[in-house]
Amino acid sequence: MMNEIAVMLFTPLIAGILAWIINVKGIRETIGVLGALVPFALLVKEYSTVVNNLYNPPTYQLTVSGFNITFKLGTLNWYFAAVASLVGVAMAFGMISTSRNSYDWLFAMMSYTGVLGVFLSWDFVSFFLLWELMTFASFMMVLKRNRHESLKYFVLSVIGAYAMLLAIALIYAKTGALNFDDIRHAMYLDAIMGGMSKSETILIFALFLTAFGVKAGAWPLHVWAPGAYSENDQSYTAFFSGALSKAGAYGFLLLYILMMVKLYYVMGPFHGHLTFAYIIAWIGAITVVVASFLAVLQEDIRKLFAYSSIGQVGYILLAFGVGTWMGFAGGLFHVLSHAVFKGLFWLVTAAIILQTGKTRFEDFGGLAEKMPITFAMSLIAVLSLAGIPPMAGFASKWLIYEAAIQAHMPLVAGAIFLGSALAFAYVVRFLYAVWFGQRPSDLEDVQEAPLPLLIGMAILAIPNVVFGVAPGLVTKYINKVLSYMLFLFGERKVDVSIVTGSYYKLVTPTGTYNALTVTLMLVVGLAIAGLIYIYGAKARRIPVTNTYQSGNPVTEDYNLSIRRNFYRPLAEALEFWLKYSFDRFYERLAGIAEDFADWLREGFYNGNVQAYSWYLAIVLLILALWGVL
Amino acid sequence: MNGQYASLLIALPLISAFFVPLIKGLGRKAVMGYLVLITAIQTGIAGWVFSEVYSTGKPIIVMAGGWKPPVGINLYIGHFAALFVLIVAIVSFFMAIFSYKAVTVEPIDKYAMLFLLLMLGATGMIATGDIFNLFVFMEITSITAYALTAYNKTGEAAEASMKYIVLGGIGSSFFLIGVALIYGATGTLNMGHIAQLAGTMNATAAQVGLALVIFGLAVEAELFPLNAWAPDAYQAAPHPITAMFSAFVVKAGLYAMARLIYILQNANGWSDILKLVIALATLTVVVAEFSALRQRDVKRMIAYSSISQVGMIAFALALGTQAGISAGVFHMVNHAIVKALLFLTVGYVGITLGGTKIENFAGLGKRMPLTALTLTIGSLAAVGIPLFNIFWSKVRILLAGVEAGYSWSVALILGASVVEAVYYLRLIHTMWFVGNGERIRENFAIGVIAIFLAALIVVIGIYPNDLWTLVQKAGQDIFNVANYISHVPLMGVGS
Amino acid sequence: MVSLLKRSLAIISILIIGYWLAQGLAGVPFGQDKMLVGHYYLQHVKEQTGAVNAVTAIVVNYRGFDTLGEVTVLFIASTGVGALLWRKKRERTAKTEGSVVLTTGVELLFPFIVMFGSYIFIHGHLTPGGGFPGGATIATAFLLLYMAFISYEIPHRLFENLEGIAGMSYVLVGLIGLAIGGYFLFDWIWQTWHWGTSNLGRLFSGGFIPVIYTIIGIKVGTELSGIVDNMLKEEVGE
Amino acid sequence: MSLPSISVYYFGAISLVLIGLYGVLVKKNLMKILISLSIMETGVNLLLISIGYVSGKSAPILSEGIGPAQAVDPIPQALVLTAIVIGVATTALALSTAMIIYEKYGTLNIEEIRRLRG
Amino acid sequence: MNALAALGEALVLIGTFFYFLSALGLIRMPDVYNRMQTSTKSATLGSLGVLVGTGLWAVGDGLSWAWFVKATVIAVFLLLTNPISAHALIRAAYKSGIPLWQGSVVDKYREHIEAKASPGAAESESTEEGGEE
Amino acid sequence: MEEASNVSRYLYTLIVLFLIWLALTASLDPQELTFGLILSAIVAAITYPIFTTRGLANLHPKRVTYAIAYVPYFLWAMIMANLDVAYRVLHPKKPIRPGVVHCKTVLKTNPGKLSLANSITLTPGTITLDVDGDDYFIHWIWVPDEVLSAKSEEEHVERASENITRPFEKFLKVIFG
Amino acid sequence: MIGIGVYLALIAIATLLSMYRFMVGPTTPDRLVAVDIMTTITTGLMVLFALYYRRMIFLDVALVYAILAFGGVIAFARYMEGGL
Ligand code: NA
Ligand code: NA
Repeated sequence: MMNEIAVMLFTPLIAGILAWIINVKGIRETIGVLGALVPFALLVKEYSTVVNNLYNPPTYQLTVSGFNITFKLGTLNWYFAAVASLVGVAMAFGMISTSRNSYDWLFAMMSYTGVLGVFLSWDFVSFFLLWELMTFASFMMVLKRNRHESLKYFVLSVIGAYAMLLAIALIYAKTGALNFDDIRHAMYLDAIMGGMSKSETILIFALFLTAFGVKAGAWPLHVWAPGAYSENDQSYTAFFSGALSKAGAYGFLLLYILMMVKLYYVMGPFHGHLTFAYIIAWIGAITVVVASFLAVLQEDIRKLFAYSSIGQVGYILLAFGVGTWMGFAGGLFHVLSHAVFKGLFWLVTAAIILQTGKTRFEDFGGLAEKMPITFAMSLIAVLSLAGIPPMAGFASKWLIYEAAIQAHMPLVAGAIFLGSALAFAYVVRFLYAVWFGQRPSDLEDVQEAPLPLLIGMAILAIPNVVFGVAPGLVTKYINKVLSYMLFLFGERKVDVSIVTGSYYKLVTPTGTYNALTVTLMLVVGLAIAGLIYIYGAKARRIPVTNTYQSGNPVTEDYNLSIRRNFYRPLAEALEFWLKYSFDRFYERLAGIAEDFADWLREGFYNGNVQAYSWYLAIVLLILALWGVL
Repeated sequence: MNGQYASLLIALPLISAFFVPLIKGLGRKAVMGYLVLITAIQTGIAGWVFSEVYSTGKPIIVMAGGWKPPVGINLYIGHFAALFVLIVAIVSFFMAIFSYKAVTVEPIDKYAMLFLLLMLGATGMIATGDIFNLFVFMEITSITAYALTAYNKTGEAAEASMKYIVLGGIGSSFFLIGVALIYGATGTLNMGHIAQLAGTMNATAAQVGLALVIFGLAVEAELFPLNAWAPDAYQAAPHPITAMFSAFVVKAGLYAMARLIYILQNANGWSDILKLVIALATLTVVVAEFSALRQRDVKRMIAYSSISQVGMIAFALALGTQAGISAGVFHMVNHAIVKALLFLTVGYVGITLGGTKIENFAGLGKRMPLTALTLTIGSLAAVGIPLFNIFWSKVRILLAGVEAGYSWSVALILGASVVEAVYYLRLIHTMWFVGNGERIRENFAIGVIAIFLAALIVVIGIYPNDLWTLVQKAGQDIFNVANYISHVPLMGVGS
Repeated sequence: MVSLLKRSLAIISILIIGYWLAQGLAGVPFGQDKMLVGHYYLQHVKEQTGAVNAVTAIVVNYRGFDTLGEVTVLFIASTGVGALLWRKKRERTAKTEGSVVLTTGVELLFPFIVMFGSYIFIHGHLTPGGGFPGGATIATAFLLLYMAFISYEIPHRLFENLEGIAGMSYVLVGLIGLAIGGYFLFDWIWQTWHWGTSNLGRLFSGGFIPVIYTIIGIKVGTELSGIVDNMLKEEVGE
Repeated sequence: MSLPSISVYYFGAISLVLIGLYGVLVKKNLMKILISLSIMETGVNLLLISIGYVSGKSAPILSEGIGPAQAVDPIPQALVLTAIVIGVATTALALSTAMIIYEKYGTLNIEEIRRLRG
Repeated sequence: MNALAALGEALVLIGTFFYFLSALGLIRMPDVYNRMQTSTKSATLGSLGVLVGTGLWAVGDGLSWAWFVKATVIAVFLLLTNPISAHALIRAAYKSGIPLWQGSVVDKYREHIEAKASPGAAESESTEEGGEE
Repeated sequence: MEEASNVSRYLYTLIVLFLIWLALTASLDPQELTFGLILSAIVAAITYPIFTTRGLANLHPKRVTYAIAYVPYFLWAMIMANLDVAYRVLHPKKPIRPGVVHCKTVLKTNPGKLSLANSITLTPGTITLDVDGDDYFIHWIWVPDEVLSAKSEEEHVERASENITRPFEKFLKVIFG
Repeated sequence: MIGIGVYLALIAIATLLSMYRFMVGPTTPDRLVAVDIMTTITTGLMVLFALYYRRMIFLDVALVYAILAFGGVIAFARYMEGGL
C-alpha cells in the first residue's frame, strides 16, 4: 500500500526524466502518457481503500535530513489528486500533438509529480519541497517561451515560496511540529492556551495568504498568470491552469484544517462570519470580478482564457471563503468542474493554435466547419464555463451561489452573478468570432485537430457532461471529503451530508437542482432549435464586419467588430480603473528596487578606503556608545 | 596512531612551503605538481583526523611541546575542526589543480608558498585552542590573503589588497586590544580556561574585551559594514584563491567569531553582543543581495552573493541556540561546496573567454556546456532551490531563527533572498538563452572537479541526512562550552 | 569645510571610543599583579626549559606554536613582497654611490654587526635577545651594504634556499620532538636528553631554544634582507 | 558617568591607537594612512606590555638576583614580540602594495585609488 | 660609594650636560649645517660620558666589570657611527639642494661639483681663472 | 696597498672578531669562548674579503702603538671641540662664520680616509661634507681669515689642510698608511 | 650622589628640544638630524636605565637599538641624497 503512494508520486517524474534522456519521437510520448496514466490508474484503484478508511487513511512515511515526511491519502487528498491526474492524462495526450521536444515532457511530468505531491503531503517539509518542484517545473515551461513573463512568474513564486517558508518556520518555532496532524493539535491547544500572540498568528495567516494566493492567481498577486498561461504550451497550460493552480486553492483549505480555531480565536467574527474566511471570500470575489472584466477586454484567445482561469479560481477561493459546509462543497465541486472545463478550453485553444498558428480574434472566423469535433468540444466547454446546465460548471456554480446566499453574503453572491454575466459575454464572443462568421482566406486549409489531442479533449469533455448530468456522483464523494474535514477539525467521526439528493438531483437547504430534468429540457429545446434551423427561412448572409459601431462613426482606428475591439466601449467605460494595473505597479516596484540596489552599491561600496575605515569607526562608536550609555 | 600526529596538519603545509624555494628551479609544472601533491597529502591527513575524531567521538587535543594547557598552546580538533580542516584540505586540493590552469602570472613558486600558507592559516584558525594563537593564525591567513589578493600585480589587485590591508589592520589592532583586556582580566589565553573564568572577569573589561574581539573577527567574517574590502578582494584575487576565500577563509573567521562568542558566554554584555551580531548579519544579507542585483561582473556578483550567505551563517551562529549553530555549520559546509564550484566555473570561464563580465557568459550553454551546467547547478543551489544542498541549511537557519524569536530578521533575509533568486536567474538565462558561439574544448580535470562538486550538491540536496547528523555534532562542539572545557586537559595553575 | 567637519567628527568619535577603551582598561588596573599562568612560568621556567629568560622560554618553548606562526608571518611577508615586486628584469634604484666614508665604514661595521646579531640570537635564553632581534640586526648589516653600495645585491639563490632550509629545520626540530617525545615542538634536547642541565644560566643550556633561535636568526636575517632587496629595486626594460 | 582613572601608560597607549585611527580617518595620502596604521599597532603593543607590568618588579629574566617573585608578567612580553613581527610583516606587504599602486595609478591619494567600486 | 662610582657619576653628569648642549645647538643654530656642527659632536661626547660613566659607576657600585666592558662597546660603536651618520646626513642635505646659510663665506664644494659635472667647461674656467692671475 | 694573502686576512678578521666577541660577552666562561671562537671562524670566513685588505700586517707593533697613542690625542681634540661648541652655542651672539673648504690628504687607504673623516667630524668646528679621492670638502663653522684670504686654490687647500687634516694625518699615516 | 633626577631632567630637556626641531623642521635633513640626536640620547638613556634597574642584560638592548637607529638614519640620509 505504502509503496503505491510513492509509485504514484514519482512515476511521472521518472517518466519525464526517461523521456528527456531517451528523446526519441514516439517512445518519448509513450513513456510520457504511461507516466501520466499510472497515477490516475493507481488512484482509481485506491478509491475503495480511501473511501473505506475514511478516518484512517493510507499513509506513507520516510525521513529526510532529520525531518519526518508523511504522505496521506485521505478523501480530501484523493479528490484533489484525482482531479489533477485526470487533467494530467489529458495533458499528456494533448502534448503528443502539441509538443515536440523532450524539454517539455521533462518539466511537464515534473510538475505533475509536484502537484500530486502537494496534494498528498501531510507535513510541511514534503509539502514545501514538492510545492517548489511544481513551481520550478512550471517556471521552466514558461522560461523556455518568454523570458519576461517567466521572470514575473519566478519573482512572485519566490516571494510566495519564501512567505510560505517563513510561515512554516513561525509555526515550527511555536509548535515544534511540521506534520499537519501535530500542527493541527498544537494549534488547537494553542487557541485555548493562547501561546501564540495575535500579531504572530495574523502574520502567519498573511504569509500563507500570500503563498497560496500567488499560486492560485488571486488578486492582486495574479499578474504572473496571464503571461504564464498564454506563453506556454497550451496542452501544458491545461494542466497548469486546471490542476496546478488548484494547489493554491488547496492551500486555503489547508489553512482551515490547520488553524481554523486559532484564527477564529485571534481574529474573531465579522458580521456573523469568520473574519479570516471573510477576507478569503473577498479576495475571491474581487478576483472573480477583476479577472472577468479583464478577460472580456482581451483580443487574444490565450489571454482571454488566462484571465478567465484566474476568475474561475477566484470562485473557488470565494466558495472556501464562505466558510460553511455548503461553501466547501461548492468550492470542491468547482475544483473539479473548473479543471475539466478549463482544461478542455486550453486543449481546444491548443488545437486551434496548432492548426491555425493564430491567437487573435481578428484572425479567426468560421472554423466550425473545418474543425467540427473541436468545435463540439469547445461548445461543451463554453456551456460548462458559462454555467449553463446541464454541464458540471453549472452544478458547482449553483452550489457556490447557494452557499453565498445561505451565508448571507449578498455582495459576494453579486460578484458571482456579475462574474457569470461577464463570462457569458466573453465566451459568446469566443464562440462566434472563432467558429462562425466569415472565414479569413488563409484559414481555408485548416484541418481537424490530430487524434491524440482530440482524445485529450474527450477525456475532459466526458466528465463535463457526466458530472453535469449526474452531479450527485460528485456531491456524494464530496460529502465524504467533508466528513474527513470535519474529523480533522474536531476529531469527530460523523458522516456529513451537506448536499443530498440522488445522482441526478442536488438538494440543499435552500433549493433543489434536478440535472436530469434540465437535461431533458435542453435536449428538447435543442431539437426544436435544430428543426427551426433546418426548415426555417434562409437568412441573407451579410458580412459580419462593420456591423456594430456602438453609435460611433467608422474610422480606421475606431473600428469595432466581434473580431476586433468588440468590447472597446466597455474598456472606455472602465478607463479610470484600468489605469491602476498591479502589473505596472509591480514593475515600478521592481524598478525602484533596482535603483535602490544601484544606489546602495555605489553609495556603500564607493571604492574609497577611507570611507570604509569610517564604517569600522562607526561600528566601534556604536559599540562604545552601547558600552558607555 | 597517536593523536598528536594531528599536528602534521600544521607541520606539513609549513615544511612544504619552506621547501618550495629549493625546487623552484625545476620550473612551473614541477611547482604546480608539487602543490597538488602536498594538498593531496594534507587531505589524507585531514581525512585521518576526521575519521579519528568522528569514530571515537572525542576531540584530539594536540599539545604543542607537550605542555598541558593553559601552560602550552593546544590545538582542539573537535567535531567542528575535524570537519572543517578536511574541507579546507579538499578545497585546497581542488584549487591546486585549478591553479595549474588558472594561474600563469609569475613568480609561481611564491604563489605555491602563499597558497600553502593560506591553507595553513585557515587550518590553524579552526584548530587552535588559544586566543592569542588564534590571532597569530588569523594574521597568517590575512597577510597571505593580502599578498594573494595583489598577486596579479595589476592596479586593481593592488588597490583591493590595500583596502584589505587597511581594514584588516584596524580590525586586528582592535582584536588585539580585546585579547589584551581578556588576558588582563583572566590571566590566561587558553580558550577553555577563559571559558572557565569568564564569569569571574571584571565586568567592564569583559564587556569591552568581548566587543573588541568580536569587532576584529567581524572584519574577517565580512559582516556589514566591516566587509567593504571583500568584494574587491574577491574580484581581484586569482580565481582559485577567490574560491578559497569564499569556501574556507571567511569561514575560519566566522568560526572563530562563533567560538569566542560562546566561550565568553558568561561574560558581561554577552546577549547585547549577540543582538548586535544578529543585526549586522541581517544587514549583511540585505545589503549584499541588493549590491549583487545589478552587478555586471559575475565574479563580483558571486562575491556579493557569498557575502550575503556568510551573513546568513553569522546570523545562525549568533542565535544562541543549538539549532542555530547546527544550521549555521550546515550552511557553512554547503556554502563551501557551492561557492567552490561557482568560483571554479566562473574563474574557468574568465580565463577561457577573457573575462567574467556577464557578456562573457552569453551562449555559455552552447560554448562550454559542462561548465554551464555545473555553474547552473551551483546557482540553483545558491538560490536555495529544494533538492539542492543549500535548501536544507537555509531552511534549518530560518527555522532556528524564527524559533529564537528573530522573525523579522528572517523575513528580511527571505526578502533579500528574492533578490538573490533574480540575479542568479539572470545569469542562468544569459548562459542558456542569450547569444551563441563556437564550442570550446573543456578542461578535463576542471570538469571532473566541477562535476564532483555539482554531484555533491545534488546528493546532499536529495539525501541530506548523514551530513545533517554530522554537522549537528559539529554544532554541538561549538555550542556546548561545558563539554569543550571538559575536553581540554587543563592543568591547575596559580596559587 | 567638509574636511573640517570630517576632522571634528573624527575627533569626537575617537574621544568616545577612547573613553570606552579607558573604561575597559580601568577593569584591568595598571601595575597590579594579574598573573595566573604567568606565575607558573616564572616558577617553573628554569627547571622545565633551562632558560633564564622567561620570555624566551615562553616564546620558543611554552608557546612555540605562536613563534612558529610568527616565523611564518615573516616568511609570508618576504614571499609576498617578493611576489608583488617580481618583474622580469630588475635593477637597483639608487643612482649615487655613497662616499668612501660610508662605504668603508660599512665594510668595517659589517662583520661586527653580524657578530653582534649572532650574539643576540644565541643568547636568547639568557638575555632579552632572540632570533628576531638577532635576525633583524643581521639584516641591518645587509641594509647598510645596500645603502653604501649602489650595485650591491645579496646572493639571492643562496638566501632563498637558506630561508627555506631554516624554516624546514624549525619544523623538523618540532617533528623530531614529535618522534622522540610524542609531541610536536617537544623540547627533546632539554626534556629527553637533559643536555646542559648543569649549565643553567650559561650559554650551553636552554634546551632547543638556542637551536631554534639560531634557525630563526638565520631565517629572519635572510628574509628581512630579501625584503630590503626587493624594495630597493625597480623594473627595467629588456 | 565618571571618568575612568587609568594609568598614564594606558593613556599613552590608547592615545597612540587613537591617533593612528584618526590618521586613517582623515589623511588622504596612502603612505600617511599606512604610517597611521603602524602608530596604531605601536599603541596596541604598548598596551599589551602595560597590561603585564607589575609595580616595582623587573624584567622576567631570572638572573642577576631576580627571582620569580620579583619579575613582571612574562606573557605579554612574549606576545608583543610576536605582535611586532606581525606588524613589520604587514607593513612590508603594505609598502609593496603601495609601490604597485603608485606605479599603476601614478598617485597615492586614496580618493583617486578607487577603480574597484560598486 | 667609592671613587670609581663618583667618577662614573661625574662622567654621566658631564655626558648628560653635553646632551643638553647638543639639543640646544640644534635649536639655536641657524641652518642644518651649523646645527649638525654643534649637535653631533656634543651628542657623541655626551654619549661617551654617559656610557663610560655608567660602566664605571656600575663597577664602583659593586657590579661586575662586564658592565664597563659592555658600556664601552656601545660607546665605541657610537663613536664610530655617529660621525658616519653625521657625514651621510650633511652630504644628503647638501645634495638635496639645501643652500648654505646666507652668512656663509665660501663654498668650494659647489665649485668642485660644477667642475666635475662639465669637465670641458671646468677646464676652460680654470684656464680663464689662471689667465686672470 | 698590496693585498695580503687570504690566510693573513682571514686570521686578522678572526682575531678582531674574537676580540669583539670577548667585548660583547664580557665573559671568560669557557662555553662563551668556545662558541665565540667557532662563530668568529664562521663570520670571518664570510666577511674577511670586505673587512680587510692588509690582514695581519695591521697588527704590526708600530701601528698598534700609534693607534693606542692616537686615542688620548683624539679624545683631547674632541673635548676641545666640544668646549668650542659650548662656547658657540651658549654665546648670545652665536659667533659663527661658516663655509665649505677644500683640503687634501696624503692618506691612501680607505680605512685611513674613514678615520680621518670621522676625526674631522668630531673635532672643532668641522664636519666632513664629502670625500672624493684625495679631496676632502669640509663644512667649517668658523672659516679663519688665513684660509679666506688665500689667493689661489692651491693656497686655499694648503692652509685648510694645515688646519684640518694634518694634525690627524701624522698618526693615521702610520696606522693606516 | 646627585641623583638620577638631574640626568633625567637634562635628558628630558634635550629630548624635548630635539623633538621641537623635529616638529618644526624646516627642512627634512633638519628633522633627520633631530632624530639622529634623539636616538643617540635614547641609547644613553637606555644604558642609564640598565643601571637603574641593575640589569646588565638591558645593555644588549641598547646596542641593538643603536645599530637599528644607525641603519635607519643612514637609510633616510641616502634616500634624501637621491633615492635608494
Ligand atoms: Na651623530
Ligand atoms: Na646615532
